[in-house]
Amino acid sequence: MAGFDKRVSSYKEAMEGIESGMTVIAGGFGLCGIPENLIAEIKRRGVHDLTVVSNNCGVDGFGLGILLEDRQISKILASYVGENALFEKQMLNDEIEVVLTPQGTLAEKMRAGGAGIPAFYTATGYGTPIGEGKEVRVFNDRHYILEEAIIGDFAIVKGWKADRYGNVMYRHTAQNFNPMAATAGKITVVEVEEIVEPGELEPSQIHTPGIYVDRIIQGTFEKRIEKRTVRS
Amino acid sequence: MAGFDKRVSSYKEAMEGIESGMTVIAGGFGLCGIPENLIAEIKRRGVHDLTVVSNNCGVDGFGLGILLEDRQISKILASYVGENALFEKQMLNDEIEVVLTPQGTLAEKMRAGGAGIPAFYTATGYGTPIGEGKEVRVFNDRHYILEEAIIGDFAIVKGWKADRYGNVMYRHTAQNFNPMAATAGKITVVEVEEIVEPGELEPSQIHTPGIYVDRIIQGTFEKRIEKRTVRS
Amino acid sequence: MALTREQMAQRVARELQDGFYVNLGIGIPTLVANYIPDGIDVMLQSENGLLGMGRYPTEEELDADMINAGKETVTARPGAAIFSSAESFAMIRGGHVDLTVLGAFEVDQQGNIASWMIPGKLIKGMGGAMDLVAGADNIICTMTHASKHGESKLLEKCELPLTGAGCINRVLTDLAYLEIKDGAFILKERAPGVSVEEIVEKTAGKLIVPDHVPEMSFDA
Amino acid sequence: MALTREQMAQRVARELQDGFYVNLGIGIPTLVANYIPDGIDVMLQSENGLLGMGRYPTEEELDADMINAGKETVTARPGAAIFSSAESFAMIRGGHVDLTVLGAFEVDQQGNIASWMIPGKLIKGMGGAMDLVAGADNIICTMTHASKHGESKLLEKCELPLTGAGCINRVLTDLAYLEIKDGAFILKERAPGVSVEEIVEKTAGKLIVPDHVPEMSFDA
Repeated sequence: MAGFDKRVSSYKEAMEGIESGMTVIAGGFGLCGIPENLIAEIKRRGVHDLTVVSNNCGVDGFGLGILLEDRQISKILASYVGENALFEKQMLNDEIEVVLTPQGTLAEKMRAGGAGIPAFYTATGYGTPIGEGKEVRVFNDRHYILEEAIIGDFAIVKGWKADRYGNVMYRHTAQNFNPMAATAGKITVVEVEEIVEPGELEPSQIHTPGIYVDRIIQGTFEKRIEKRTVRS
Repeated sequence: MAGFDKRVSSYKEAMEGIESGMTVIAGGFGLCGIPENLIAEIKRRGVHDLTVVSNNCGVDGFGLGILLEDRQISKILASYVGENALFEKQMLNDEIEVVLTPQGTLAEKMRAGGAGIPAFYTATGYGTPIGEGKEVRVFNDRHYILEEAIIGDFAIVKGWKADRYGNVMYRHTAQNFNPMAATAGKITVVEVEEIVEPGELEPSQIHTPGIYVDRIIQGTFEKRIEKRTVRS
Repeated sequence: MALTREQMAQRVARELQDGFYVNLGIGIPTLVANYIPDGIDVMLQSENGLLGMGRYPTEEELDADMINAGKETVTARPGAAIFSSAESFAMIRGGHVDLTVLGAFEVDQQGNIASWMIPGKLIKGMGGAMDLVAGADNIICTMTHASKHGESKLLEKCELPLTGAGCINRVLTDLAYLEIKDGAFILKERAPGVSVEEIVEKTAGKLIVPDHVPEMSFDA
Repeated sequence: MALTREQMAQRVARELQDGFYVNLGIGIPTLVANYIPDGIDVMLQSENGLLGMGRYPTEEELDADMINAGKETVTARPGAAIFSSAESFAMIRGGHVDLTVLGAFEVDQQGNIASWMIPGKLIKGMGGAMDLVAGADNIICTMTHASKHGESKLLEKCELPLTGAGCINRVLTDLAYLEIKDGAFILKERAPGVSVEEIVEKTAGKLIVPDHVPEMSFDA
């Protein structure tokens, strides 16, 4: 039935509705498991003043890095922003606001956003600059800080296989932040390598149930490797 | 190597160290996916004054219900305690303390316990008796209450397949509370239907990574059905 | 004539929309699945960890490891997903379920609902009901309009311990379909042959009666 | 002689125990994997979502979808598990990792660590380091004892922005192995040929020197 067929046939359609000023949550770790083509579509559209939530910001010329070229990102929440000279330049020139966020806290903020948990306590960052200005509370003689959930106007996700209902499986460590990102978008768009028939994915092995997903598109991927290490 | 071989050869060994007064977190929903034999071993040992954390308390004569017969449970956190006459009698006679906990809050308390999140906010229970005495806080114009994590001295879990490293997969809806319970025990014991060789379980399809698991035992299960409904 | 349980389920089913993810509580809500209109596909979420609940199993399909939140043996439809209780309530708490249908003992004009406890009488627990009413924007409550003794269950203020505060916006009783808005029940439809007067009489809370209150109709 | 990077990794590896789940940070900690003692099996956790990290791949095994937290292509050993970042940090934050080894710019006698930021110079971010130091009970910090200019990195109080407060209990430098306890560094071992005097001189924080400080020994 039409109601659960979430396939779209073009990347233009996949990112329909994205506007300047919006918050976009992106899956991926480094260049692994990143929604390459959805990012490219955001670049094509030229929307700007975006707040991006992602563990990293790609590299010069690939991944989220390409959104820096035309200064489409005004603010980013990330845990690690090395490997990107243009980024560093924009940051030092105050052209981009960077909210450095511990990696586990970032993952948990996305999960909380999707799960209707507005805030949670964590020991991560207590006593550091990350904890400054945040509520501190003691549970069982340990100090914790309060961290709030994140929700995005859009979440962009890279999956491996999906069915048209939006059930998604991820491949190897390309899973990373993608499942949490998928839950935390008001509109969640997933691009995958293969769309299969409903019933082909074993129900207990689906990583992202379709209820979180609004649009699915099948694409082709460069899958650039950041640090190619092989055994001699 | 010995270090990651978590198999034990008897149920006696599986529950070694359990003592009166301890907190036990149990997986299962109704009679589905319950650690039948680990519960039976707790009964055999006769430990008492247990605090049990579980969505339900079994039925008369099966599941956690058998621990009521010799009054081994002094306190229980559960979301639903119907289907059990002996339980109701002990509750009405104040022989057992019952902390009724919303099902989603119970699941999240276990997850939080395992994940090092000491407390989280939820809208569930706000304005009801469950919220009484708990901190209320407003985020984005909505009221939430503060709920704290749960950790057990033991967690008892029912899986389907596991390897000796303690990686576990669950079958169908017998998954339910088991993955969260597995993370929240100081000692986590998992009984399964089959132990396979390391490498036989696809890494991305493991529901409970072995790092959470201390002991694994293979057993046989009655799998009693609570409400047998068939299509005519 | 007051609606039968089947008619109540049938009326609720008209609120379903194509593509809805729906959680149906125990009792009358469960029956709604039998009346899904033609051309409409809904995906049933069962809070024990199943999205895409299918029909009851045949004898051959019967599996102790495949149950719904009512602990009945069920099947999964093609394209179903199965997950943990934490994931299931992440969906519910996070507002991803489009419609929740559940029963109640009482509802009041502020949208409060009491459904889980009658002090001194019944203390079985709330199960997932508190999470469901706190997580959903779109809830239909099904119940009889009054008790067997004729006491209204649509109150100014709930007397029993609450399941959720200010969360119910629609009620279907055996006598009427009502919305709750700005501190009042609004009478939208009445059961066939049931007079507005009877509904007024059996509604203890503030009731707004529009000029015209259409009668529900059911196929034979 | 100060320890080489390889010797530092070798010394840290002696702290491994059979059955340990271990997270190794980038740099020297990564090298520890090359010196796991015979008869000891450890499982490496990589915070991007891999438990049971294996060797680097052959050309044939190379897979862009299989990397570690340092973004290097790796393999998974038999019995590995792969999961989301939220699950990975649930493990870390929940204290399930037995040992964490990571580098630092500075450590102080209160167990504070600074490793992620040099104001005005380096702002790459903390990655998973803040979660790792907050989540683990058992952390070994590896670093050179002093900067190239001879300034001590074992301080009374860290000067750089902290990664974590009061969380480090062991430090291995190129000169010494030390414990941190009750507001002081305790000198446990010295590098071969390095005098206690040199260590004292290069330690700015409070240092407790026992009567006997054994010298580390390394196989050729």
